[in-house]
Amino acid sequence: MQRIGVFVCWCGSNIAATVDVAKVVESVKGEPGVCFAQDYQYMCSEAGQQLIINAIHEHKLTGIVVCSCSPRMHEATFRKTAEKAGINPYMVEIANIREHCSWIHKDKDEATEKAVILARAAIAKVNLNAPLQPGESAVTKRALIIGGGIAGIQSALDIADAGYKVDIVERSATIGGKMAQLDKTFPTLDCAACILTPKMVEAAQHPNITLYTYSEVESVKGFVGNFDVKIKKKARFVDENKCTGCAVCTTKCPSRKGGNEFNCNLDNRGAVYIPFAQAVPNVAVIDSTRCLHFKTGKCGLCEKVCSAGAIKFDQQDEIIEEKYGAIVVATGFQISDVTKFDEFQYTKHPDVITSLELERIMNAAGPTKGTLLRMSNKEHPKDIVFVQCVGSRDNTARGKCYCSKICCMYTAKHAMLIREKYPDVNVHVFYIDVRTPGKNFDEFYRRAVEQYNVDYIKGMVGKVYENENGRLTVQAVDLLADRRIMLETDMVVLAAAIEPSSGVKDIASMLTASIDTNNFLTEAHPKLRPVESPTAGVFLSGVCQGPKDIPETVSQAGAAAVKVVGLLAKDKLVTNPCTATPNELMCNGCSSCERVCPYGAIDYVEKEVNDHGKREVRRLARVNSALCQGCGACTVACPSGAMDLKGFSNRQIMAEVDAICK
Amino acid sequence: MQVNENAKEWKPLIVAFCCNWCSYAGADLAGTSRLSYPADVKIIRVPCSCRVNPMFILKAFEKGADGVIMCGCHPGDCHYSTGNYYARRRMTLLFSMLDYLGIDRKRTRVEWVSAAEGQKFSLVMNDFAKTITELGENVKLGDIRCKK
Amino acid sequence: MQKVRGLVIKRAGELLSDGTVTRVLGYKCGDFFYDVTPAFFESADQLSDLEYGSFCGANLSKYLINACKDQKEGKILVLLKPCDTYSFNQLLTEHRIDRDKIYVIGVGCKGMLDIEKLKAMGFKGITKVLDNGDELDIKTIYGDKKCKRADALLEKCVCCKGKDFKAFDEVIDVEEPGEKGADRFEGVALLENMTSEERFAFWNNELSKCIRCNACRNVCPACSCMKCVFDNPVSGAAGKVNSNSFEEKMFHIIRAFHVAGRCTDCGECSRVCPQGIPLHLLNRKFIKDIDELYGDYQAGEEVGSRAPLVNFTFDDAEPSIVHERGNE
Amino acid sequence: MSMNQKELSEQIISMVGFNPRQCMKCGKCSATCPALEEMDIHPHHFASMVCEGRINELLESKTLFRCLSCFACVERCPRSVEPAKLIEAVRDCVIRAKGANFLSPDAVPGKLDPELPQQAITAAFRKYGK
Amino acid sequence: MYTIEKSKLSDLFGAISASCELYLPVKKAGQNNFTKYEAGTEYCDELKTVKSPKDMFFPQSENIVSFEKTDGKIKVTPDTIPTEKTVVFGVRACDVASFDVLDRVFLSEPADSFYKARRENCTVVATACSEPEESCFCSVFGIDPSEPKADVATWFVGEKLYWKALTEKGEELTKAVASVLTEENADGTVEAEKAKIKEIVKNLPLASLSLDGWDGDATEAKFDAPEWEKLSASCLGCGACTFVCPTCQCYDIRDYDTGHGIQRYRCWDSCMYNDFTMMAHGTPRPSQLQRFRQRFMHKLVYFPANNDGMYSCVGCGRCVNKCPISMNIAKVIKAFGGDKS
Repeated sequence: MQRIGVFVCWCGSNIAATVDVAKVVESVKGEPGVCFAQDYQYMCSEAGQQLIINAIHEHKLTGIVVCSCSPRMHEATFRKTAEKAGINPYMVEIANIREHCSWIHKDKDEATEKAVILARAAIAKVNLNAPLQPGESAVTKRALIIGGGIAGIQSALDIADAGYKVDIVERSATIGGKMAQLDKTFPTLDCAACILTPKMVEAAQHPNITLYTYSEVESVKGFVGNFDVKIKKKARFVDENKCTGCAVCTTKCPSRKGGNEFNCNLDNRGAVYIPFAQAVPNVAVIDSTRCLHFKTGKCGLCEKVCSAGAIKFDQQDEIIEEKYGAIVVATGFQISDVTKFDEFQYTKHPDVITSLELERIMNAAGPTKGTLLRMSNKEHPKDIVFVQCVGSRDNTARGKCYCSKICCMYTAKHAMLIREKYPDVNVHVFYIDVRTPGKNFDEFYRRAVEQYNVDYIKGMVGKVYENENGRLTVQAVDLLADRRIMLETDMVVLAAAIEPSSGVKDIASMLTASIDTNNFLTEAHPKLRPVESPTAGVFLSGVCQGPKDIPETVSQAGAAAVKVVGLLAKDKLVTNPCTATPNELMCNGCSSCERVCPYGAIDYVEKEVNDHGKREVRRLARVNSALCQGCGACTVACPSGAMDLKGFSNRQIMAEVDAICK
Repeated sequence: MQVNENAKEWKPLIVAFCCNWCSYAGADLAGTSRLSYPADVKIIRVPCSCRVNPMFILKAFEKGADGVIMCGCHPGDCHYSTGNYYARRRMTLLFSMLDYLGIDRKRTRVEWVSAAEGQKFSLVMNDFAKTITELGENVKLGDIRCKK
Repeated sequence: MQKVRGLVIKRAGELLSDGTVTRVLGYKCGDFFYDVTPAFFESADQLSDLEYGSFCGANLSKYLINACKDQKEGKILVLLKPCDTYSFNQLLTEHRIDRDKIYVIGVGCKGMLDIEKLKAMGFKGITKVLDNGDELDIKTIYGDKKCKRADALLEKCVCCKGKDFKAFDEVIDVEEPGEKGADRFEGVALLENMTSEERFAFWNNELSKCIRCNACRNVCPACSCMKCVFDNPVSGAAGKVNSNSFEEKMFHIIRAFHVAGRCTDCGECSRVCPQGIPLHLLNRKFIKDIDELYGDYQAGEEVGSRAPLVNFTFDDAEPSIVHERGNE
Repeated sequence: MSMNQKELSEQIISMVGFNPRQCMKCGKCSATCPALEEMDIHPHHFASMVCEGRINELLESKTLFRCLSCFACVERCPRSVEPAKLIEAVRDCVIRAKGANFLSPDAVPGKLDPELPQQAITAAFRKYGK
Repeated sequence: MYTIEKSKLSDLFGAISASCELYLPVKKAGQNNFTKYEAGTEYCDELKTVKSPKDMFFPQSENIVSFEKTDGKIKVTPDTIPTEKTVVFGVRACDVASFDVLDRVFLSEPADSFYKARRENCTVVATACSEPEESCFCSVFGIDPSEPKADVATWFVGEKLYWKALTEKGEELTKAVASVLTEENADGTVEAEKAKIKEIVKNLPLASLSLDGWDGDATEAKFDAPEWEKLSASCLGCGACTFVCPTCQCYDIRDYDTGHGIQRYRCWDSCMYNDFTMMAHGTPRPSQLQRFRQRFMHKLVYFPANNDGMYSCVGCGRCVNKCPISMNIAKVIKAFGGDKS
């Protein structure tokens, strides 16, 4: 039997004006378990709290009911008070007689009667409260980064520098991601490779960082602090330790028909290849879908020319199992499909390209060695048209309803770079809005207009077609002049929308992290917890969470790293004590609870139970209290009522119902 | 039914299950905004609408409640991301079954009330209390022993 | 039926002898033709007691829960009718039985007979029923009678779910995939079309007969809980008796709710109710609602399917739909 | 906006079945339009003018009868605004005001250009009063 | 001997219910059960009711005491002893015999005051079984369905009901309803009916059951018999048999929180349930085999041991009809070799 103290707060006149607090005190004195009741002007004040502490000591109270404002306001306060007095903080219940009573009812008798009922319900609940102890779980001091782009690299470096082990899993053969494909970066126009490659090398050489390139996350089990991850290291057919990156094999490979992904398929690569010169690791990889050896069993030229003997045709996929304390998702983005926009002739005309393709054309290591050429005839263009918002801000099935955020700025960059290098080329930009919020961003855009004479035309392009001169005609409207524009040009560059990388759905479901309708990962709170996913221990870095440019990505990567470091720095994690717990003797092992758990907190074990002397092995639900957030979905899904929720148990809620219905 | 020694006029007893994150906060906001609703409504706090067991609702009726309302976050806004979707199915089927047994369907209701919808909370409770008052005492569901 | 019985005994005997199985779960003859009791047979010579006839309506799948748990060696052979295989699959889905320990013989079914229906037709002191296909010869203490077979079918057989086996290791006497039975939701729709008051009167009349013997619960393959909430003193719902008109409703509503989405509509609850309460009308109501609101779903159709109550879609119907449809 | 204009505006919005405020004024409809040069009010103006209630101007616009109903704008609008439908709705307002004096089959010249799409002929019946 | 036309039964029931509460078999929602008579209620002449008439004296659930806490003090209010005069009509011979079994339990000291009051206030009108059924085996327990031994015995023959008071209470009731009865010397008709019934009973399929070996001293011989395992293997552990049984008399006492206090009530229990006789340490019969055995050992061994050899089964055959898996006392007796045929 509990010894319950009831403390009725006046809240000045907030409660006392409509609720007869003295009467509430009197009415609850006869309730079961109540051995002390008192009212006071401000329970939450120092003096009020002291009053509670004194009463706990004096009357040896085991349970506390505070009739006051909403528990959302002061539950934490009174729990601390109880703790100070030496009783378990979860032995406190609040009867909300302010927001739910005194503030909404005018009739004093009515409000008083209701306050008494609410107090009774809280008393009935406290009678069944049990002391709850937050659980503890150990933390594996190792982080996993999924994705080896700039976001992943930056997070990894920051975590590694703080002294923790980090593994990066990257599905392509090199780290670097999209940034490695870029030529220059806005608004400073510094070379992307110059700033990225040192970071790639740093990541590769960092003693705390392990790279798993050409690898994918196979499965994730476990929970915050204790993830069990299986990583599939795909067979490269090249011994990483032996390959020197000399690239002889790549030049000798006779199978050269397939496109080179790094150059957006604008040129071809061999079946054995190194993605690009500065690739990290600088190791070749054999594309078994194209390799003649795999297709016909013959060839093997690479094997012959490799002086290091690194070619291993019999290499197998390898599964690596590792434990992690935290996971950062940095899966980045890809260019959305522009083939659906047939009005721009992207699929039909080689001179209609995407901005990323232009990046490669402009890059010294690109398909044209950095010379701006038309892909159709390898001639210098005289006019270039940029089309903004291709697929962005588009709420139809063809596009994405969001703004891709980076296109305005990189188009200004492209325009400027072209005008700088080829002053004879006319550059036209068709835009809807030019969005330049960011340090030195608008200045950058204005420079393109004012100093580089880039022709910005407000208005979306209607269509593009090849004209009789073998050039392209762009049909549009100048909205400001309200007149038709028919513009002859040599190249059209589409600012295609960006979208989360393919495969992010699988990653999200493995992590039980949620994604929005556009497949961007959802943050735990859009403002206050922007780098955390709702799943504890999973953090977000870079464009996988939403469109952003490089500096933003790097800062988010750093923020995610800090969160990870903050987590890994703990020796133990304290968990929410109000978790679900199954009664082993009642559990059927039917899996209903597992299916409704949003956190994957429930699994099953075969365990011997002693059911009133009958020993048998049963399949039993097991709740991981570190993962359980206490929603209670499982408690209702459970047909036998074996699953119950601490702090909101079936009996407690039924007791409240009983008390209210008295 | 509420026992009243002086046998004043009959007043309905309404039990409201509110999820901690949205609807309970919505009720708090109704309070801070001084938006009144009948004192017949008594709120029970649950972590999520998915914590509401049909048994609680039946128990409330057995013990004399005249109406039971469950409030949760709007679909899509659940603090636990999916709780209210399960609650929605459970309650739909339960209410349909009660109706099938010839028990007034109007005595049960589900409303989605966000933490920002103090106004809505108050309107919903006023409306529900009015409906229940019009329906009168719950004779079909009450427990005989409670009527003593 | 004698032919089928012979085939079953022969095959079960073979499987016992060659060690494929060590036990056979079947039916045993009683004093009368209709009082067959589920029973285990452990050797070929015990099989002479095995009965397989027109009154083997009982669904044997639930017995497998305990049978899988005992420490005996070898597999259990179980005889399942097409409709029983749904329950069998549902039990597998819920990890209540172990497929590796079970050998299923699916036995073709023409529909099983209901002794209560024969009695309700006014036949007293029935001592034997001969099944002649379309017609039944009924021997009673007070003379011989006849009736149509179709009129004496169990409710579940009137609304037969079909002759397909959803699980089996082998089958005996497979029926042609004939037409499905009558619309099983007819009874539910009839009630739905009544007024609220009529429905209330109907259920009051029916449920007030309930004696809380728990036969419906204990026979139900979906009610396989280690400890039922109604037996558990701490659940807040425990009760041994209908002390009032609400408790029987509470019992039946909660029971139907607990099996909602898991009930295979095997009809055992109604078959065994000593007071003849049409409990299947509660379960079928849930099935009908689920089909209408969340898309067709048949529990036990496939192993591992996700029951509708542990599932959702973002655009599920709102609970207010209950207020919007149906009669007042 | 006068009462009549507002009513007309609401009527048009209800006829087209979408919210023209979705228009983000990108001009793609006009950019796409093959008959733009023939028009006095360009397609991209329609959404905002309907929203603003400038219906009288639209009712008198030549555009209504220059639009080919080719639906290129509908196909390509990134905001699901369907400008051709807006134009059609305004046109319907004009025609309704005129009464039922549509083009009769007799008025169709005996020899039609075989290249003329069937859709255009049917559209002509709807569009051109006597 | 008195008679009344079958067509005028309602006059008889009206006359009885004028002075007391009358219970009789009535068909409701397809099932025959003892129900309180109200004007217009129709008597159902089917042989067996689903529930036995033991409800009359030992209801499935009854309040016995209530507690209320006021001003910190607990007020105890025992429920009042029932005083209504009742008549139960249409009780079959087996059920009449079951009252003797129940009397042994509830009327031996200390007597159960509720049971005693109801029993004393009730006049039992029995009816002979003109058409016994295949599941009946009352004769095995020495019960004669042609001649029920109640306060009043009745016979339905042809279009008439024959009425004969056998006790003082029966005489009293007869006097009270004399206005609707006709005095008639019909011994011949009734004797012929009795003979007819006796002939049928002799040839019933279960008439050959033998109770040899079942008595108060059989515990040792029967308790560990291997038969129990086979017999109980299919038992579902429901309470259907016990709740339809006229002689099962086990009950549970429970408290219910009404919100204003505690209502203590007594309700039927079933030895088939796993919480039967649950104690602080657990249940003494953890397996279904043990619980199953308990029921039959109680009826055929333990009860006779404590009650001068009286079996607590009357052969009504309800369990034969109602067991979901068709296991019953007849099968148990037979499994132990108890068949004379």
